[in-house]
Amino acid sequence: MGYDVNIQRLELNAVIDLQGSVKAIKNWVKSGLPPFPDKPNCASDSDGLALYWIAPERWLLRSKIENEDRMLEITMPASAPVDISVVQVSDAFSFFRITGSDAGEIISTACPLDHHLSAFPQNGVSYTSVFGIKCLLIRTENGFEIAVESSFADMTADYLERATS
Amino acid sequence: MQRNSEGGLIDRSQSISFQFNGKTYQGFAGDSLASALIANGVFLTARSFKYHRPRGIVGSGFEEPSSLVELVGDEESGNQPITRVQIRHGLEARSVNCWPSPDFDLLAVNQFFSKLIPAAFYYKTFKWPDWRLFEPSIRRAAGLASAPQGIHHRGHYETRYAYCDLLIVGAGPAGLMAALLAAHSGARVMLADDGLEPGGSLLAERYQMDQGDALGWVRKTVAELDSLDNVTRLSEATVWAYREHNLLMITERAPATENVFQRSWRVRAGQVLIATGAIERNLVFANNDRPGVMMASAIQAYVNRYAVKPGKRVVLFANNNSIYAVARDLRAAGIELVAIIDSRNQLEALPDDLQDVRVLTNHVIEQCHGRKRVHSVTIKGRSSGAVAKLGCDLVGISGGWNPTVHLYSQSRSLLEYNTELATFVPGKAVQGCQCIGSAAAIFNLDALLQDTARKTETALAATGNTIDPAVTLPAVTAEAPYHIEALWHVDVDTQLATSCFIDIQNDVTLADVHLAMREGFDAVEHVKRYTTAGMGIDQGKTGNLNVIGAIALRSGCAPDEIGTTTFRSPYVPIEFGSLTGVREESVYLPYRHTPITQWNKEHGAEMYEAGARWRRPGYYPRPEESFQQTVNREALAVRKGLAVYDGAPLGKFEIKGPDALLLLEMLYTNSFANLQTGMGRYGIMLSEDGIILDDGVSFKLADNHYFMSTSTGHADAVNQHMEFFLQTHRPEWRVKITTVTTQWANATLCGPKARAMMQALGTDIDLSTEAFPFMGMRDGTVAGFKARVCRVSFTGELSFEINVRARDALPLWKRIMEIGQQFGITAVGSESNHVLRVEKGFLSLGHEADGTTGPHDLGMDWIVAKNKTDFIGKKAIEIRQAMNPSRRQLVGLLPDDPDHLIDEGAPITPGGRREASEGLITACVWSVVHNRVIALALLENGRSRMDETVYIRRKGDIVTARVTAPCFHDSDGHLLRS
Amino acid sequence: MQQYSIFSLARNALSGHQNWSRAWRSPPLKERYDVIIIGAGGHGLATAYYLAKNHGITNVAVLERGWLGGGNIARNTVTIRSNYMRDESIPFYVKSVKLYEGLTRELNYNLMYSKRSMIDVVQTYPKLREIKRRMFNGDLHGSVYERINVDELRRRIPPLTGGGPDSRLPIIAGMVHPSAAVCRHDAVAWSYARAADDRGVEIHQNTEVMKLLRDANSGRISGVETSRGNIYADKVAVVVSGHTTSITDTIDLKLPIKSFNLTAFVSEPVKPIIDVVVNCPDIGVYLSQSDKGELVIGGAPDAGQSFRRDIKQHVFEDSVCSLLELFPAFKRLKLMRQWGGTLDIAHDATPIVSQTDIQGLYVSAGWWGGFKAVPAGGYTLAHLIAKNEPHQLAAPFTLDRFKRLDFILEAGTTTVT
Amino acid sequence: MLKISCPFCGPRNEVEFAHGGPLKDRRPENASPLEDQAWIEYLTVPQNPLGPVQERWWHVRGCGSWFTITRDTRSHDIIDNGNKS
Repeated sequence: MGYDVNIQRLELNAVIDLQGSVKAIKNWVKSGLPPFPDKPNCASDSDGLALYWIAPERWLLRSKIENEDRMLEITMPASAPVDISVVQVSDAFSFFRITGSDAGEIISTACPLDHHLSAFPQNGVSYTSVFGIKCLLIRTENGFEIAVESSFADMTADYLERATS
Repeated sequence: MQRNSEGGLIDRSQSISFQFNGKTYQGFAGDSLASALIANGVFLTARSFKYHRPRGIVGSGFEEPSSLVELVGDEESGNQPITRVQIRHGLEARSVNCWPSPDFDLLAVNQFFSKLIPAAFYYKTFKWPDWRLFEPSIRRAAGLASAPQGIHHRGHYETRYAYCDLLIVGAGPAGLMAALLAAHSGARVMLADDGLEPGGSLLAERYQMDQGDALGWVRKTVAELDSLDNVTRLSEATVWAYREHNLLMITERAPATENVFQRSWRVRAGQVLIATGAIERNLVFANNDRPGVMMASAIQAYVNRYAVKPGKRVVLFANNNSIYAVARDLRAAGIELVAIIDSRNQLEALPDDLQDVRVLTNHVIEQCHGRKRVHSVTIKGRSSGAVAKLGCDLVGISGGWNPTVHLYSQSRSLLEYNTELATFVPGKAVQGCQCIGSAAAIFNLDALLQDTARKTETALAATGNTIDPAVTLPAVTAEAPYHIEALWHVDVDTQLATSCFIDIQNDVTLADVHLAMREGFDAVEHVKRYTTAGMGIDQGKTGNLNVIGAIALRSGCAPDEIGTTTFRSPYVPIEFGSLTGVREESVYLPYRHTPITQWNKEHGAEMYEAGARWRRPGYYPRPEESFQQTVNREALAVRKGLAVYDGAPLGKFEIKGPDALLLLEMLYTNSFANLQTGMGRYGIMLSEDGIILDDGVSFKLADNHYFMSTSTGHADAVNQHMEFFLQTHRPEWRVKITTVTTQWANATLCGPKARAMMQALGTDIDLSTEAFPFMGMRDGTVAGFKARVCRVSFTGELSFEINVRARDALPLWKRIMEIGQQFGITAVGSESNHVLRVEKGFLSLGHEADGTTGPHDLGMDWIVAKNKTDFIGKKAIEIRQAMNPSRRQLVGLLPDDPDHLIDEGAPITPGGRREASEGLITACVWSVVHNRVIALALLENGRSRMDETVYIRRKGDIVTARVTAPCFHDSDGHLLRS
Repeated sequence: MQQYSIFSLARNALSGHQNWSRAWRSPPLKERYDVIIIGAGGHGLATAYYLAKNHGITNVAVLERGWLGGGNIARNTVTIRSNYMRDESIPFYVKSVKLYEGLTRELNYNLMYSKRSMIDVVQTYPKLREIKRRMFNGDLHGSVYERINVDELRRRIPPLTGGGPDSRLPIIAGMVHPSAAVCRHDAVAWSYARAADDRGVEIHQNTEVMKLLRDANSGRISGVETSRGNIYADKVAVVVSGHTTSITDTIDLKLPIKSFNLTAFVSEPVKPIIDVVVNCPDIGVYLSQSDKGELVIGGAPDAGQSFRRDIKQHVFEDSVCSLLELFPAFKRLKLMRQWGGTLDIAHDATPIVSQTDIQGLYVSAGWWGGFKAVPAGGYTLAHLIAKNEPHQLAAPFTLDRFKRLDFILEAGTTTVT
Repeated sequence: MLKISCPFCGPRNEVEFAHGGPLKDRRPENASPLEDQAWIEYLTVPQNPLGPVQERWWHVRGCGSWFTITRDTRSHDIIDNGNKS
């Protein structure tokens, strides 16, 4: 039999790129942020917003597009002080959701990293590559999400189609 | 009838018909093509590579050196060992390398020339008049199977990554035992086996395990393994490469997943246990390649596993005692044992049930008789020298056992020669791997299981797991310890030596090896390359050690002094397709789209590869238009009216931090210190070698906060350049870089009517030259969209680059095309852009900046700040300037023939003579402002040669041109500032 | 030297080939020679041969760590061509091809030199522009290149069925380099060895050079320390392909080179299907079919320095993907063997044939695709050693260019914007 | 395909990384005063040992970190992933 998997190309998500020390960011964003994850490549969330720790001194704040204005209000990119960087990057990402009992099989064909629970925990989120291009891999309750630079979205969809045909 | 009425692992209820060399035969489910043919009494199955001698089936597995077939029809695939092909309904196979058939093969005449064509004969002849005269016929004769012609497979190939604590290679007794022990430790275990069904040697030999048939234990164990989540078991899966850092490659030939034709696994293993068994060696005597001469273990496999009899009367010939178990099974199957020829002096007591067999110790077979099928052998006493002839239709040979250490050796672990076992055995391991079972040269089942348990425990410990004491080892029947006395080849005269085959597949004889050594090719690699021994499809699995032995005997040293040849991947041939998975056709390379891509396609744009995997419009042809007409139309629209292009792919970065300006000053050759907020500046970046890396514009958003745009193709390179410098050379600098290339899309309006168009679109930005000067940047709204508008110009005309969030790009674009109609707006592509850049003398990466030029070469001294203490590449260009007085410099050219384009890349030579060039055409276009051809060129000391005539040489044809300044339009730049 | 011909074959057949003589002697090692050449690979052996033939210098020892012809000459993809880009390079390779063409006769050894031409499969316009530049520049120095259209390209390479108009990278043109050839690589080493030996040169296998020796006073080179003791000479040439710095490091001579692992692989042998060398510069793969029927396929070097001789899986997969994109029918063709070799690449990726700062010490290095350069490399190095001045064909390849930062960049010009 | 340990992400496959060449000294704050030949050597002469080499890698398809490891050029064995930048 073929793969039991369901692939969904998501609508635009709201994403903000945060860089700087935790201290400096907390100084600027007084409230509304989910707690900072305690481990690298892990996610935390609260109140519909997710915070991904994806690099040293670097986080992605993500939510549904409806929350974009709220995210901009609490992070205030335009006026952020010089020691932190706050950049709206919603349009730079395209998200795919991969669910079903064989979701892991598809990730194995696409991504070079070890996505076994012992290596990539339940709240795991990490940059890796999908079919050779940089992508963000996120574990969800019943599968995974991958996010690629939006210019690669058509190509990624094309690839996923072939991998699961 | 060769098939026994009972026994074996075949399913007699499922009869299968297949074709071999045009004839139809019947076999049973579970048969290999080899066993099915034997059952049908077909023994002449091949012709040899060089001499086209008749050949039969020699082995029973992937090591088969003799019979290769090609499959035709929808499973088209060549050079398959006949022993490795499973029969199925409609299978069509034919022997390779013989025509019309193995029985009557025209090239068999080669046998009569054999004296003329010893090893490497071709180096000595075919020289006159020219090799090309002989080559075609030689090539036709070589090459075995024909190449696949079409793409014949169902579904698609797949590749994947996998991880495990313990990878076990081979599901024979050792592999299964190890898997069972490891499985209950909770470790992530992978077990890969090459065979159709697990069991390995237990499928062919007869053992008792746990007071029952060994196969019972196999079934029980496999069932248990399959019930556990932490175990992945693959069958018909070859582990064919062992790479660095414990990465192993596995290819599954028949995955369970529908539509997946073959699947390759890249497995990163914590520890590896290699349980690949052992391969029986050939014995080297005259005519040892005749049909009917088979590996003893192969005959045993056919008898036990397939219940077929390869012959009626067998002579067994061995230098070791593994032959006696074979003898027992053959007799049990009803094959007459004519005699056992045992070359050893020392002989252990014969088992009781073989007391009545005629055993000749210290004897050898000197040669076989019979051409298309052996009918007798000449045996010889090694000390007595007495000869006798024995009639038989089958000869079973065993030259001893080689542990299958290919993967172990690929891991770079060491092999050492063991004199007692007369073979190379695993030595020191250099990666996390161990050999177990007969791969570790442990040939005794009981000892093998004990050893496996120990090694599995250490492997698990290394991955932080512990063995489950509950799992116990099965009790097995005792057997005599393995014993061998090396026999690399039978002593024969030089005449017989020419038919003693040491590499059956490549037709390499003992005489060939001796000839090579006689000529000074005495290193094992020399012998191998000179004679081609071991370079066939089987890569010498049955013969290589005999080659080494033969060299050792001749040069009077021990085999370990000769050393072994390198074991290279793949262990067995692997289909190329299985390595690429779904990476093919449209996704063979990544591709990138802008929000406008779909619109561009719908509007007939010719899409070009634009670098960094972007596809971008080259031009928008209209019906009845020539290429040049299209480009002219687009270029004119920019110069005289209004045009728009999709500038989304340009690289974009936000650079922010207290040290952001420091970074820019280091990256660019010119200074950004005095740049005002809301203004941008053009700059070029150099590599530290002083070569132009990229050009682009950076805008100041606020103090120490910049918006950088780069060329499309070099965006990634610039990103790497910046991050590298920051993180490795200036980690203390506080700068954060965010890539926003695809956050922003842009539509760039250019042409005299651009400002009017902006007004028409509606914007809250004051567009007056005073309020919004050239190189200015303003945030605001355009046509209702939040926008960041930049007044840069890649065309030399008034331009507004409207950057919007990617989500707004298409609506904005459509609005522009709609409103723009009143101005006759034209969408333009990269071709016309190129024309406009050349008219302006703007440098183009890949043309003027071709990876070899610095700023001075392009007459861009003006952009190299004199007052900056340092920037990346500064010292390099200073040194180059000082030490190489005559460099090529950018100039413009006006060809004397104004109507014909000159090829870009064409050289300029002194006086047009056929000698080293003094420059080249970097770009040549039809100028729409001058209605003539213009060109840019790099010319030696060009700037001092204005108005000179230069000669461009395109092979025979020479054209002349006049040197001018490298700018043909609006040289004072008031248009783009307007 | 024992003559090789169909007649000598026939004659020897009668005596069961018992009377063939050794291709080279193994003489005792002397303590002093006029010239020591480190490395019995293609370049080293060719240098020894031309020293003897062109300059009458025969008191020469070629020292080889392992077996002669065991370096990159034993593990390359046998392509011979002269279609380079720069005026500095083309004449050198034109000469090399010319020497190759006469070698089978000159050395009385069938190199199976097969002048079958090379065809570039061009898939992008920047690449086309680059190759046209090669074409025009090559013509200035006698290296021929011709453009053909896609139909003609497919006619000449029947299995080339990929790269169609709708493919990811459509083929836009072909470029033919008629003088390109392949030949039996091992035979090149063996024939040079045999001919050099015949002229009195000594080849010493299993003789590893541990370090270079300098005269304490003058500082000039004085010889080498080997696994078989010290050997002295006033002139020493380092000709060891990938391992140059391992030798020169022993006297702290700094060279602008890095060592990389370049790999290749062959398919199972099949009946003839491709009779030209096919080069796909846009996607980085090239192939030809050997006389045994194997497809010989090469790709790109690993990232990062390496002296290993095995292939990196992902580098290998890239080559295979490229191959199958243009030759989809080869999906079911099988990989039979893969291997690698160590090459050193100079800072500007152009070879080095040069004297060094140490008097009497010469290096021949930076050969990337050095097989095609074997005859001219040996020819010009021999000249340099004998005359202490560079042969004009190799004059651009001296180390001086780095002291002026005046690189010879063959690469580049592929930039897409 | 090496297994490279990124200081932030831990062990990953080589395909996620870009090679950044052998380690060089920190670039001087101002190169101009240096001897020309010294600078040329800095630019063109890399460490090229038959054995351990210190080299830089960029986790470009990962967290973006640049770091330094020590890899044996004979075996690919990674002796030290000290993760200095």
